[in-house]
Amino acid sequence: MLATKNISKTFAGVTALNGVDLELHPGKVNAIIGENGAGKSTLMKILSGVYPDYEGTILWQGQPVRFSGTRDAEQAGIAIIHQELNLVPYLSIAENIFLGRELTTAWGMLDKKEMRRKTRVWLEKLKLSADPDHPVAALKVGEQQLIEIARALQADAQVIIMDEPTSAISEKEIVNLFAIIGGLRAEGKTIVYISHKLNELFALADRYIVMRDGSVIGSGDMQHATPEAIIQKMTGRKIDQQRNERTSSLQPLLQIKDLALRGAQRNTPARLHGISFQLGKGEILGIYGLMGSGRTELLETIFGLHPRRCAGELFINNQRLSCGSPAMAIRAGIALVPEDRKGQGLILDQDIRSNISITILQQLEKWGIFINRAKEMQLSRDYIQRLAIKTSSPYKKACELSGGNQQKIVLAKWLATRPQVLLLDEPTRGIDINAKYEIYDLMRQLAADGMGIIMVSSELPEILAVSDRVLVMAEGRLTADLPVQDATESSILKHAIQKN
Amino acid sequence: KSKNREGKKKMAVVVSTLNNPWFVFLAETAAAKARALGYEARIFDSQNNTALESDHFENILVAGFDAILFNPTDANGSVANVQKAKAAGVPVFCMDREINSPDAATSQILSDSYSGSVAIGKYFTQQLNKKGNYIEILGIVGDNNTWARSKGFHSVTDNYPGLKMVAQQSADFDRNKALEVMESILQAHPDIDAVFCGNDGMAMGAYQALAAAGKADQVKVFGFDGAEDVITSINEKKVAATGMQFPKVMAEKAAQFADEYIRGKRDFPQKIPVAVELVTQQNIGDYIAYGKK
Amino acid sequence: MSTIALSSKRAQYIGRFQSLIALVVLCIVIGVLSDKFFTAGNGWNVLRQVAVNVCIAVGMTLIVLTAGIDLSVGSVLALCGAITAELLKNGIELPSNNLFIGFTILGAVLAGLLTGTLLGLFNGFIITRFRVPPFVATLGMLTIARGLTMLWTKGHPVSNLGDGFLYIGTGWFLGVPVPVWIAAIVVLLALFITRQTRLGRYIYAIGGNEQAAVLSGIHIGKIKMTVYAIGGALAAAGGIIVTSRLDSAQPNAGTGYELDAIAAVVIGGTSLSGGRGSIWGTVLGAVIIGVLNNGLVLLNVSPFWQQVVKGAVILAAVIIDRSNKKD
Amino acid sequence: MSTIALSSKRAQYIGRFQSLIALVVLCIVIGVLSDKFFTAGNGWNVLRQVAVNVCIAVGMTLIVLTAGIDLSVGSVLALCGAITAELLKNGIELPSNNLFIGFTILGAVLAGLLTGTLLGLFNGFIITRFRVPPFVATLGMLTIARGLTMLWTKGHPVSNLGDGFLYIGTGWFLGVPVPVWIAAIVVLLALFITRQTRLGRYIYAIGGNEQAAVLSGIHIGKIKMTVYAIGGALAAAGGIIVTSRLDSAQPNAGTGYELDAIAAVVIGGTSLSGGRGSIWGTVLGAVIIGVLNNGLVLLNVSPFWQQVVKGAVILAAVIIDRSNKKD
Ligand SMILES: Nc1ncnc2c1ncn2[C@@H]1O[C@H](COP(=O)(O)OP(=O)(O)OP(=O)(O)O)[C@@H](O)[C@H]1O
Ligand SMILES: Nc1ncnc2c1ncn2[C@@H]1O[C@H](COP(=O)(O)OP(=O)(O)OP(=O)(O)O)[C@@H](O)[C@H]1O
Ligand SMILES: [Mg+2]
Ligand SMILES: [Mg+2]
Repeated sequence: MLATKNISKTFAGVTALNGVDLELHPGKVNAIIGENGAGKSTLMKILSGVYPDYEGTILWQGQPVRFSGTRDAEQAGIAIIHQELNLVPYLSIAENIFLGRELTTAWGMLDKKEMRRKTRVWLEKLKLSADPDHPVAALKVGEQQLIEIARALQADAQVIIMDEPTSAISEKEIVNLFAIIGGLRAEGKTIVYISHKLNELFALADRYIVMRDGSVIGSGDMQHATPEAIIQKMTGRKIDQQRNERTSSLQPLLQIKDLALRGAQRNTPARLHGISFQLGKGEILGIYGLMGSGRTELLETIFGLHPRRCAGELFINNQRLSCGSPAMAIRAGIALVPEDRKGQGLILDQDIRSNISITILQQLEKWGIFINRAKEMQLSRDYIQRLAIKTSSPYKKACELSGGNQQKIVLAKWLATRPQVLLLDEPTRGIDINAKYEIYDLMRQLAADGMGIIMVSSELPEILAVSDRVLVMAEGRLTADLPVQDATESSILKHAIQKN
Repeated sequence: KSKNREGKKKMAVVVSTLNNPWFVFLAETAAAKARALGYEARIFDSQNNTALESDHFENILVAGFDAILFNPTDANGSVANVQKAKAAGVPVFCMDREINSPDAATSQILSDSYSGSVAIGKYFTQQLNKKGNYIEILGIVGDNNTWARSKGFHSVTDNYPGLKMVAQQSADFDRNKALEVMESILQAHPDIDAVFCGNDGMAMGAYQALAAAGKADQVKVFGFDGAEDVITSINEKKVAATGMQFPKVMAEKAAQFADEYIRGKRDFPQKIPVAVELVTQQNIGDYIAYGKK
Repeated sequence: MSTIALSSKRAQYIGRFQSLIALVVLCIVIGVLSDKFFTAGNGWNVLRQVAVNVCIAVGMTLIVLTAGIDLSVGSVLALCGAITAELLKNGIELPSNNLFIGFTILGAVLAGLLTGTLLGLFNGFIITRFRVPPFVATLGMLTIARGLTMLWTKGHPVSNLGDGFLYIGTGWFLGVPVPVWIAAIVVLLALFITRQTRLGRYIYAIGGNEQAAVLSGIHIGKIKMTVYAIGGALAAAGGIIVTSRLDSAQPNAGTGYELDAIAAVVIGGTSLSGGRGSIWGTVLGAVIIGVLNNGLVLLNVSPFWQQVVKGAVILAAVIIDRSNKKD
Repeated sequence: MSTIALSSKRAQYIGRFQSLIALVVLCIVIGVLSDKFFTAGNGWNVLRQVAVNVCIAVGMTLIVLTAGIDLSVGSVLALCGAITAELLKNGIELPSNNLFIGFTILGAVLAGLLTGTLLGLFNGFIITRFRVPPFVATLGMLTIARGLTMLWTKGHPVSNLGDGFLYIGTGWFLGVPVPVWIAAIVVLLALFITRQTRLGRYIYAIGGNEQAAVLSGIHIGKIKMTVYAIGGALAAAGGIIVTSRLDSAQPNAGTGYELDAIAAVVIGGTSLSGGRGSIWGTVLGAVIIGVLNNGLVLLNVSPFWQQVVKGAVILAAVIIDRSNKKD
């Protein structure tokens, strides 16, 4: 029903797509797989009318069509959940869900009551307990992702495109999202599902379509496919995922005693309660928890981002450290790779070079006056090469790179500070398998060289694959501290969901 | 130094501001007269900004004008500019406002704001027969005309203990501001007898506030300039009096002097004061806007 | 550090609440210092004086909500006032084919409003079509419109416009000054637009996250043009009121009004980066400024001190307002 | 709508290139129409006249790069000029313990610059400490500083400051007017800061993505304070030049200069939302405005038309500049 013939698209010199032929099977879940930068999102944006200018043709129910805008596509019956969140922070949940297609009364006024009602229904379905009048800014990344999903479903389209809908949400939500998708399929809707999480695809998809370097290089039925085969298709080589076997020397590097964090506003509840744990040299500590369990804020607090709200003690190499400011934390040898790479990690319209050097400009100064350009160039070249960042030159702007490479830049800028303790918040969110493994390997190397790493993740397989020890958080408390050998998905989940 | 090449010679009219009709009239009359005398004439608006004024002078000297009819923004600030012109051999004739330099300008045809407002002060005192509460509305606080007029006025009124200034506020020579300021003052002082305003625009604004408050006939309004609206209002017995300056006279005289200078005459009186005449409801018959009948 | 804000409703609420406090405090202080302040007469007086700024500031609010700004309101006000006055007084003469068109009050007023709308549309066009930052586009218009006013009036005021016309600025209707009626109607319409209509919703959306708005199929261009057009029209309305109050169109009217309007908007708690704010806040902001001007005169504060005090109070008001929007 | 722009280097390059074209075109047009334009005398004129705006606009650029703005430059200029002049002329007298402090030229100038820096710091403090939007904070300062100027000068200009002092504004050094030297030095320093130093990087970083900057351990507060302080100091420098040129400090000097400065910044291709732009662009922007003013005079454009033309040219320049930064 929806197909593309020989679609091509370039951005200011970058070829994103060349000659894509794609055929979506109606009433099925079509998975699209491919490395970062393969062109998945671009293709979807074309299908949903975001990019009206492209070469090639879209066939919709056999007819060639050309969408001049998202509204066209929606009217034709194609809805999309974008990879990046696209909500209006200060508008309420209901207002966001109906943005651009508000319901109006006979008088042409907004029918707020009806919109609220419908919103409640959606929140029900998505098992999200929030007030429709609540502004989305007050929701967490994951919850916002659910609102995006509601938006798309509410359009009641024939084809629903989901570009990495689960990148920000955790098990619980994923489960009921899958249920919803199952329902849609039963209604005969066509789903396009993009994700870097293979296990999801096998659980969900009927067909797979593999993209590489801007073109489709294969497709087929999911049940005849194996992960290895698909990975090989998309990366062009074999990758063997081995489970972590290292054991780390346990001389303590970072110790945390009774860390607590008050709410952001006077009247909001505390976010962290009496958290104590320690991290050894060369140890990789995985922290798991459901959305809103406080993992991000735990890392933010350690990194000194909430000086006025936090209490408790923090020792690094047995020296007390007051979590006063990021600058202090950095000096003490702590680095934080934040959750939201675009919003907190990168300066999108500056080049790779200055994004990497920003954390250590002081070291790059000549006579403490001006920056030694040569040194700076050298630095960025080193990291581009060491982390295998795909770019034509260090002068390329951060915003022109695909997710995976952007994440590597954020890593680079923090590794440049030569930290003893590396805090990673969702380090592989939205990153392709290939890049993921590169990052895992990197983490192992770093650990082997004696760095202590704390990794927050919402992906159990990932946690189990790389960590030496697993901490579990629920509602701002530590609920478990397991050596990885005794940790299983079920045991971890049990601690994550447990109430206390 | 004068450029005969283009045949027609050129006079520059540099005016302190065009944001106020009185100066527009001054500038346009000067330009008109110059043209009548067969010159190319050109108006420069200093926008009350002495720095911009000196930019104008520099540009004028480069552009090779033969004379400058000048209405300075500031008695002291403008001296430097005039000296520049003198150095370049371009004669400067000041109109209306003075510059504090004995010899920089070739001649200064000045409207004597101070003694003008002294005259108003006298008439004012007499009208209120030496006692009553009055209000003063100042022009732009940073402008030297504002103070020339205020000082002249007070030099008289302050000698009469019976005359009490209950409020002194600024309305930036702006009619609307004057209206609003007056409206507010009337709340605080409903029982005043007169208002003295730094120019006619403000006088009109003040009058309108009084009229709206139904106090038009109890409170006497005094202005300064002799602008059209006020002249008509004096005719209609709305405004008590104003100080008539003679922009026409000054502008035309300046242009004429410049012409004579270019024709070779050199000895001009350094200062020609053009008296500011008191226009009242009695002698209004002899006057029209900006001048005598 | 987390990018979470207060619920927009609450933020607005608090914003309003805060400026309300600021206003009350201000009134009490002035009231204590001058017994003339709390009198009906003075009350109407303040409201009448505030009316013009309210009209302009309401338009400005809509514009600022889309993360834009309009610096040209002051000169647009002057130009439209002048056009209305001139048409009313002398109509249009085409000596060529000796044609003369006279204007009724209504006709002249409509002509003025139309001019304002067109100038606003022009702003919007430059901004959307050429992606010129609003600040610059309207800065250009600020100069142009002022120049046009000078050309149109030849620098001389246009006065004596007839009693009928004066009613707009000086008349009373049901015991309330006409300008206050006008301002009130403008405010009510704006409240309706921002709260009850698609347009309003889209205005907030564009200011909150333009990209999201685009992806939701909203025609950014159209909305922005509309908003700037409204802004222009309201500036024109202000111009007509001023002209009528003075029975005269002053070529230099409205100089610096843009700053008063923006001050009102910001004191009212509307964010200059768009997406957050309320008409109510702006109205309060405008009243605060009006009360301040009135108070400074009632207390006969010396002109030298007035500006200092005014600036300080504005800062104070905004600081109070921000102080517990902490993150 | 995709947020991709040209690579910053290229963007800056093109930005500069574009305004350069605008400038060249402008010069050619004027040159063709007036034989007076391309003369050494006139060249120095334009540069001398541009010098002040360049000083102010350079400071403004640094501020705008951090996504800020400073509306107070005009009145800060006036206040600092007045203070320098007054100290130079009358020094400080403390009648109480009949103490008198005289000031050398250098002393007075430094006092002026210091005042500017402090006022700038105050702006920065209000903005960072109370999270008041720069537009408002500096709007408050605009009024306050003007008021202080009036208080300090009692509304009267301070004149006759002695020949030594005049050298700053009117003197020549190695065949180049002193103000031009000053502006040149300011520009070079600013170029060095923005391109070669950490401060410069941080300025761009803060404007580009404040959250990321915070996370990278940058002290946003410090940097912003610094930038506003620099802005204030440069405004003061401008004030001293103006005062010296006129041999008189005018209480209402500098009114509206903020708009000229911002116009220069934006014409120069610096984005008001911060993070993108260059000192060079600003210099070109300032020169464009200067040439325009100069040209309009040489070409006998009537003062009323001048404003219209000026506005139109500014729009045109910016439109040219944007036109091929299209996405
Ligand atoms: N707005 C843009 N401007 C310039 N280049 C772009 C833009 N968007 C995408 N690209 C480039 O086009 C290519 C495809 O990008 P796209 O986002 O479609 O990849 P993707 O498959 O979605 O990657 P990911 O799995 O990380 O989402 C990449 O090389 C990317 O750098
Ligand atoms: N109740 C809340 N209201 C508003 N913001 C919140 C709330 N809880 C968390 N956040 C913010 O959401 C972000 C992530 O949520 P949090 O750190 O609480 O849990 P998390 O385990 O990190 O969840 P996630 O998997 O989304 O990162 C953080 O920036 C945090 O400040
Ligand atoms: Mg993608
Ligand atoms: Mg998190």
